[in-house]
Amino acid sequence: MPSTLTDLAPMLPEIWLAAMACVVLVADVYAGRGRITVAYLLAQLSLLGALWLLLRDRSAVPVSLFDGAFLRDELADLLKLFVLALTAAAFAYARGYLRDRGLERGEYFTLGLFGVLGMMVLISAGSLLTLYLGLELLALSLYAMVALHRDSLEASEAAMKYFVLGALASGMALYGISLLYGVTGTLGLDEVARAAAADGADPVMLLALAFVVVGVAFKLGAVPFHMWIPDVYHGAPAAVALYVGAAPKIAGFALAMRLLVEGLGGLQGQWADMLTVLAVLSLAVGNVVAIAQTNIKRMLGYSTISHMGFLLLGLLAGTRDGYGAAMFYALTYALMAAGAFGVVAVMSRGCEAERLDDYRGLNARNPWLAFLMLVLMFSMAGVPPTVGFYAKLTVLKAVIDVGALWLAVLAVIFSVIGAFYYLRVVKLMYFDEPPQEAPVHAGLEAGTVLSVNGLAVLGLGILPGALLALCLQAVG
Amino acid sequence: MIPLSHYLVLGAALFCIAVAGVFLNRKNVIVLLMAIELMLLAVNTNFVAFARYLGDTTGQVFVFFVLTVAAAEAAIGLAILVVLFRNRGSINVDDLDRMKG
Amino acid sequence: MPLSFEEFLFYAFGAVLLAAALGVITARNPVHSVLFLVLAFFTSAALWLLMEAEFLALTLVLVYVGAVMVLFLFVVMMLDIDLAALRAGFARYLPLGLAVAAIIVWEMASVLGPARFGPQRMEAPPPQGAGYSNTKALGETLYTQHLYAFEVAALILLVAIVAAIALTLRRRPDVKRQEPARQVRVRRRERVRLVRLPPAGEGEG
Amino acid sequence: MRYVYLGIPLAPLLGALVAGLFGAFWPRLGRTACHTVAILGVAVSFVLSLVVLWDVTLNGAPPFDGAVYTWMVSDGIRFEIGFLIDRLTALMVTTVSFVSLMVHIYTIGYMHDDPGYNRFFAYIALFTFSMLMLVMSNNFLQLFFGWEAVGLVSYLLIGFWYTRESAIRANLKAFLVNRVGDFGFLLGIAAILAYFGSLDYADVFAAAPMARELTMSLWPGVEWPVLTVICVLLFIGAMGKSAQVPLHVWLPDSMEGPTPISALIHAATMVTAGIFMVARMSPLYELSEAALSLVLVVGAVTAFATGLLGIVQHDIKRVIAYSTLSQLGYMAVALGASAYAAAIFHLMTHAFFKALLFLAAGSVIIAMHHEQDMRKMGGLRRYMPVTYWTAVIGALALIGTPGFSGFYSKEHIIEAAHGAQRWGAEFAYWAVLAGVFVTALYTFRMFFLVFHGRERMDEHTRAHLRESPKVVTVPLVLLAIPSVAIGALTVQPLLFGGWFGEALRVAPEHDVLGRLAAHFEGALAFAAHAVQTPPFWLAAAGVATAAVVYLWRPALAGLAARVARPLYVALVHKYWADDFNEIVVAGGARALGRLLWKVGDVLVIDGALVNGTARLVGLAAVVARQVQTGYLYHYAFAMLVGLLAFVSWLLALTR
Amino acid sequence: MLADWPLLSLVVWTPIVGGVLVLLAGDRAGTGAKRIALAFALLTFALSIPLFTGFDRDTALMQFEERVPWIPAFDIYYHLGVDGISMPLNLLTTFATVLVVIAGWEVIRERPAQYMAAFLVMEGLMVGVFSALDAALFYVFWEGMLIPMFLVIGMWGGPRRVYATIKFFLYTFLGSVLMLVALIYLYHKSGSFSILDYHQVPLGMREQLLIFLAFLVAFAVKVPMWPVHTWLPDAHVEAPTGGSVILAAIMLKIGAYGFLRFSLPITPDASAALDWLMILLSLVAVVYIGFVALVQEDMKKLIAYSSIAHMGLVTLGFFILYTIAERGSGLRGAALGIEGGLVQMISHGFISGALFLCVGVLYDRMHTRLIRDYGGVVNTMPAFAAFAVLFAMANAGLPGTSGFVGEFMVVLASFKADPWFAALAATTVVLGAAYTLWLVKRVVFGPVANERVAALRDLDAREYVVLGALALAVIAVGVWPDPLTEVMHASVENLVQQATSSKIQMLAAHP
Repeated sequence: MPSTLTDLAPMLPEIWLAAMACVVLVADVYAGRGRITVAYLLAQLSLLGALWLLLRDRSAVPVSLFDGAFLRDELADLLKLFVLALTAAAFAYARGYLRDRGLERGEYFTLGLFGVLGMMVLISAGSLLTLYLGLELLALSLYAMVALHRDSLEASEAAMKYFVLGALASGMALYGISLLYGVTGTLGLDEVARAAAADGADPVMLLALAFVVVGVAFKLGAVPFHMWIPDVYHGAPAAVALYVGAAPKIAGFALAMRLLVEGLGGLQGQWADMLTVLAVLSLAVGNVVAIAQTNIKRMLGYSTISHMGFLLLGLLAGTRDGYGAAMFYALTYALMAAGAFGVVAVMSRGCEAERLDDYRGLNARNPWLAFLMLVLMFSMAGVPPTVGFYAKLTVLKAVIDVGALWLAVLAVIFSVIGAFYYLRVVKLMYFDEPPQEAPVHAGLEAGTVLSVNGLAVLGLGILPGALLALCLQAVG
Repeated sequence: MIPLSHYLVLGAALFCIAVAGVFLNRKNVIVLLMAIELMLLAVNTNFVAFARYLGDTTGQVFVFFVLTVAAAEAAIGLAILVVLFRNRGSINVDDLDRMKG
Repeated sequence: MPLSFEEFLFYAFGAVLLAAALGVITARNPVHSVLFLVLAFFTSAALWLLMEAEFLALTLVLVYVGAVMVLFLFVVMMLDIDLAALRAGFARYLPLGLAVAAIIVWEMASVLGPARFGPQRMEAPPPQGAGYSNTKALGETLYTQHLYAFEVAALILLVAIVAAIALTLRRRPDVKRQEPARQVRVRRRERVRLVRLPPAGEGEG
Repeated sequence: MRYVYLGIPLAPLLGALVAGLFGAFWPRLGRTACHTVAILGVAVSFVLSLVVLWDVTLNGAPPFDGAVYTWMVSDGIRFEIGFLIDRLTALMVTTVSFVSLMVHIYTIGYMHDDPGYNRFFAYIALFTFSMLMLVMSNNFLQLFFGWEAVGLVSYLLIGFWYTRESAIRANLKAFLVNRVGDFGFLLGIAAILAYFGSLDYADVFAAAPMARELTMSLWPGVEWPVLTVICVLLFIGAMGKSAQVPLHVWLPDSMEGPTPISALIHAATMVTAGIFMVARMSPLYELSEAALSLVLVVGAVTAFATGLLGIVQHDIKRVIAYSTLSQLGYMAVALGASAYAAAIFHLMTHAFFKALLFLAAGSVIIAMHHEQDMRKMGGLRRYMPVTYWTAVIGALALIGTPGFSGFYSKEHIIEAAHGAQRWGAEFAYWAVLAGVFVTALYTFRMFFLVFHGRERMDEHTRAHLRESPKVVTVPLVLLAIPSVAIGALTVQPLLFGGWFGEALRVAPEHDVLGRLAAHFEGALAFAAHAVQTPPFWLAAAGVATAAVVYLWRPALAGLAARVARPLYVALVHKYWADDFNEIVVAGGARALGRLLWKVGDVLVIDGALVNGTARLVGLAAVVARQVQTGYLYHYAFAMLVGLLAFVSWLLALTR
Repeated sequence: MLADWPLLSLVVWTPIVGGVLVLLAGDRAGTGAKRIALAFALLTFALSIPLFTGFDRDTALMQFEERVPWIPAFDIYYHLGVDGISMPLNLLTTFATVLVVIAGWEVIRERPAQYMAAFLVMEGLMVGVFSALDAALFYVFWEGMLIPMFLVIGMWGGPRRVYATIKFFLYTFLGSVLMLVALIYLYHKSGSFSILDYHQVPLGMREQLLIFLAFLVAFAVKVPMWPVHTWLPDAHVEAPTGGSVILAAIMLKIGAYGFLRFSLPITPDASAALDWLMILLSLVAVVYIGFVALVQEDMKKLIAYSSIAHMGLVTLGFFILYTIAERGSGLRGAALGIEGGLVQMISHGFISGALFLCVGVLYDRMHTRLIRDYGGVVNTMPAFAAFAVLFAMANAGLPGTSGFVGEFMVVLASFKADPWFAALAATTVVLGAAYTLWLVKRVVFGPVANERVAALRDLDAREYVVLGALALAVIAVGVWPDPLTEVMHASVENLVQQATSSKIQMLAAHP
């Protein structure tokens, strides 16, 4: 137990962020005109500050506080780094959208910051309790953000669905946690791990496992616990979909990592089978159904599902390489998703650009934006030299290393099917005539961030080695 | 002395009733929220029971937090419900079908 | 074997709890559902008392029944929900739904049943002594060991507040409100407009 | 000497390139410059070939066999471009370059008004080059090079007047039919490489006797001698190039080209390539009785059947073309009878008199303003004396009038066929014998129709009839000389003197010419003896028949046609060979192609498999998205089912 | 001095950098972008020439090697190098790109900068494919080049371009992902991504068969072999001229290259077991496609089909070695077949590229590719006609042109394997001539068909340069192929050695 404040130094980023979220909240109320700018700038400041605090002091890693309820290890740092950076990017994309849409509300940023905090708690969770609380903090922020556009029928419907299903899922997961607690008599993940390793075949443990896996699967959006994803992405305003679609996937990975790998590593044989089913179904449903979509946000939703299938493949391999691959996948996928939704948000200035047809002829209207989207789409399809390819490569490698060749083959075949709908976006942007000639302006800030984002996808595609090494190191 | 299994089975039954409430209800969203409250109640019952039989207060602490979260959830859920109702004038589950496919 | 008092309490409250829970999900009128839910909470609180979780039992009654359920009732009333419509479709899927639910209950019960958690396998520790304070015990760990979680929970509540306000607070444009800050900052030219009137006489015909 | 050898083919190539490139890029360079360059090239070639001939004949120089450069090395096999200069080569080179030179000179006059003048010179010079490369080759690769190159140039030349539909049909046909032959030829070469490991003549010929016993299994249970397979495959090539039945169909159509090129193709280049090749391969053929029989029979059929067709043609050039076919049949018969020397001898004499006939016909055509139908000619003797007399010489040589060059060569072929002792020789003998009559008939039919009888041309044409210019007549005269004399002068050494030496190899038991040599007592005696042989009388009968039917009693022709109606119809339709090719072969190929395309590619592969899969996935997408109903309870139910599945599964595992 | 330079890297990256610069210059720069493109294309070509001149012909080892760690976590190296098999293909690539840039100079009016950039980037990636010695790197290049090609067909293509380009992409993508699985599996077995290590890794028969089939799908689609060829006619018909040229001249070669670099040496036993399949498919391609080509009504489609048939000879040449070995008279002829296939690849690169350029020349003027819209082009475009006939003859395999060399070698070698292989392969002699020359007859020869043909103008200087360069190449290789085959010998001999040494026995020896 920390005795002095200095002992809390490892959690400074969280503390700073919590404090700043409150500052943003207050400042937003009193800012008056131009309040969104104030809230926005403060929010970015808090994210960058947290980032700085995170990077500033890495000497003490790994460290654990509050009897292991808070862990700071390499895994946590790397994941948090991406969460913070991607959220900052998401805020940058969202700002213009919110301003143009008359959603001049600082709550977006406040809730967003709380959501980040939730993710960080989750990522750093060393006990079932903090894991649960982080999950809920994140989830509640997200529910509220989805409904933030109060006049939108779709948004409120999406929020409702998200909320009910999310609560259902977290209830299930919680039930599993309660059983875990009952069997092991502890909430600490490390002790749970010991117990799980000791008596793995205990039916209660397995029952708990089933419930826990449901929670993880829901958070990731794996079939058949995926159904919220298309509707939420579709209904949420682009600015929110952008937030929901990117960083929380990293949190989802962290959840899986902490709960399944670190907590229930002893049951790897059992949950790997479940994840196999989830992965295969996700790959199939995500890739196939996305083809029939006409709404780009919805399409990206299904795309997420398919990507989560891939991520699960990495996890189920159950090796260090596999976890590293899954982590790499989560990080890069979040990066790609942030970029793709960023483009959607930028495009949705003025009027909603949700239909795929709105992207027709984008190359003529804004070649650079089209190029970035092209890179992102090919990356999602897994075509080198973009980072999406290495994500798939590492996962496939992990799967093949454990001898599950058929899974690899299945995965690549579905990714070919999936490539079709990414290609369709490229086709619309590049091969079709624009319905209107008016150029699209991304704006300096969003444009810059988007460029960095897109080029990161490309750059990591050319030199993926460092990040990959970090991921492997973090899980090992 | 009531065996632990009694409480657990009771919790399980409660849990399943709650879950059934979620997917059997086709009319009223607010009942869904209540079903979720029920579900958490079942979980809490589990925790309390385990805490009692393990002789460990941690379980009760957990319940404490679950109650907190449940309250927060209820607040947000109801808020969303209100927004939904304002937009649509109805909270029928069947009407929530603008987005599909 | 006759029931002990404890057992009697358990079965009684347990039965009521399940019945109330069923009532929640089957009642046609949402108000009834809420009331059933209140009943369920009360009975649960009683059961928790059986398990020596006094503080939590009280919290449940105070916080839940007192605050949350009232909120529910309030919303139900406020939203003026149409009660006339029947639950179409409910019956159609009922068998399937119940079947699935029943299977899962059966499965869970088979795992959690006496075989694993029966009296032989898991003996409850003796009841705490008279000097034991459940509240104190909770409080001690809550503010030390679980401080971090406690802070996070606080944030969760904050989020709930922010979210509830953000979602439901409406600044109606037609409602006139006083804004003292603007009143103080007001300038003369915002209030007084000099109008050059035409010389008298000319304008009158 | 190497430079001399090298100069022989390169001089015309240079001429062709200069004439072609400069003629194309700087048209103003002028016709004179173009034809000068081309003719100079061929002339140099001719002179050098005379030097070579001198060298090998009089100096008795040993055969030269050497490489020019290494074309390619692969898998340890050297593919080289190189020359084999022996007497056979020397003779061929001289003949080719001489005839070609004559044609070049003649062209100045014939093509005088053609806009493609420069191009034409480039082509024929290239043609000469190709043929020279072919005959000078010391290996199969280069042989094939020349083989195909003459095909290419003939393609270009037959289609020289590319705006004429008939011309471009004819050249396509010529090329494709030749390609059918090449198909066999290429396989033959492949077989040689496979079994001898080299493409050099010397290596192959040296190894051939050892390969006698080798067999290969073409299909299970059937073993064929390797050498027979090789020889048959090679002969398929020769059938294409030398227009043997049934690959003869391209040759008459090739008349669509300008007359000089007809002369060149028919007399000295291209068609003789097949004959030359078989003769060159005599060391191989001698080892395969079966292949020789095939050559013999095919040649005999060609000699007789195509000769008949000449009787019913009205186009002056086509008559000569069929005549060429028939004569090629004779040469093939000689080859089949192992009388290679006779074949080459006939090839040479034929080159002269056939070139002469073609050029004479061309001269007539010039005078007739490019009218080629003999029914519109007649009585030209009066207007064109030089042409007339040279044509007489050519015709007499062709029908084998004793003393003329054709007599010596053809007579010996008939004798050889008679004397050969192999399967089909009997048939061949009767066929070539009958061919003599036919040859005389169509030759003089043509001759009488053109030069004698009524003048059937219109007034305008008649008014402009005159003898052709010097550039035309001089080559005629120059060609007429060897047409008359070359046979008598060379028959002794070529056929019986063993002049060819090792170039042509004949197994002793096959040596019909050797047996004939016993009875040969000199050229003059042989000519005098001719009246006692059936060919002489047959030829005379042919001439007489022609005179009767076409000069004195024209009605008889119609009567004959009516009497032998089926034969006549068959002849007019050229035995329906063209129809068969057009409908069955070409049409069939197109129909098959369309079937494979429309059904195989479009319907099955693309339609069912590719697009079918795509449609299936699309359908799956449409169906699968129905699951996403939008209803919360369905979503929740799905989750519950998932949970149930997991729970059940895990519990099942523990039991 | 040159020897010390990272030549291969330069050849890979120069065009890519050039492409980026061209993109940055954009269309506003007018011809500036094109000039930059041409400069970089020429520079790349110039840089690639030392690969040929400085090539050591006596060794089968990789040359001009570069090896830098790239993704250390997986032992992936940035490892480049060429041998006698890949080096000529690199040259072909750099050569063809120069021509494509020149050919697109005035023809491409819509977004010329993006067009040029796409080709330059593609060039770099294709050179990368031929030079990569690391499987992961290979795959990156292999897939990466699909993107620019996808865009080229889709953006500058004909009316059905979208269908064609998506078909192209998905077809090839499907093939390559299975290959990816195989490559990873090999990594799993060998512990490195080095292709050269793959060559050494012992594999059991079942593994080999699966790997072979995975490779087969990838390479067969790319080649393309019957029956996975149907993307090609569509892609060709719809692609702009430059796209068709690169597609035919180089991309198809990549599949064939893959057979040599991967299938034969890595899975020798499976190759031996399934060679009948390869031979069968190759022969079907030659005959079946030959007939199909005969009845095409669209010039580009005809040439596309002709490409398939010609590539059939390539794969035939590669896979006859086992039949030759079975005959028991040594391996004589095996190298001939493989070298024949390689020569055929290079030659087909020239010829098909030239033919597509010829079609492009006509299309630019008449905006139709249908054969029936033409006729008598020679009357108005004599110089063009001369080139067209030359290339047509080369396509028909006329000796003296490059088209003959490979065909000849393959037929000769396949006779060694089985006379019937040779007989079926040799049908190309007839069929190839038939469809090509029939095309020439209908388009080039004959009287002027209509006013539009009458209004045609002959080649301009730009077209002269492009076609002239190809004509020279076609004739040079035809007349003297030795310099080309010379560089291959050592590598091909080595390959034959690898392809015929059983890995199963190796496995048995060192379990």
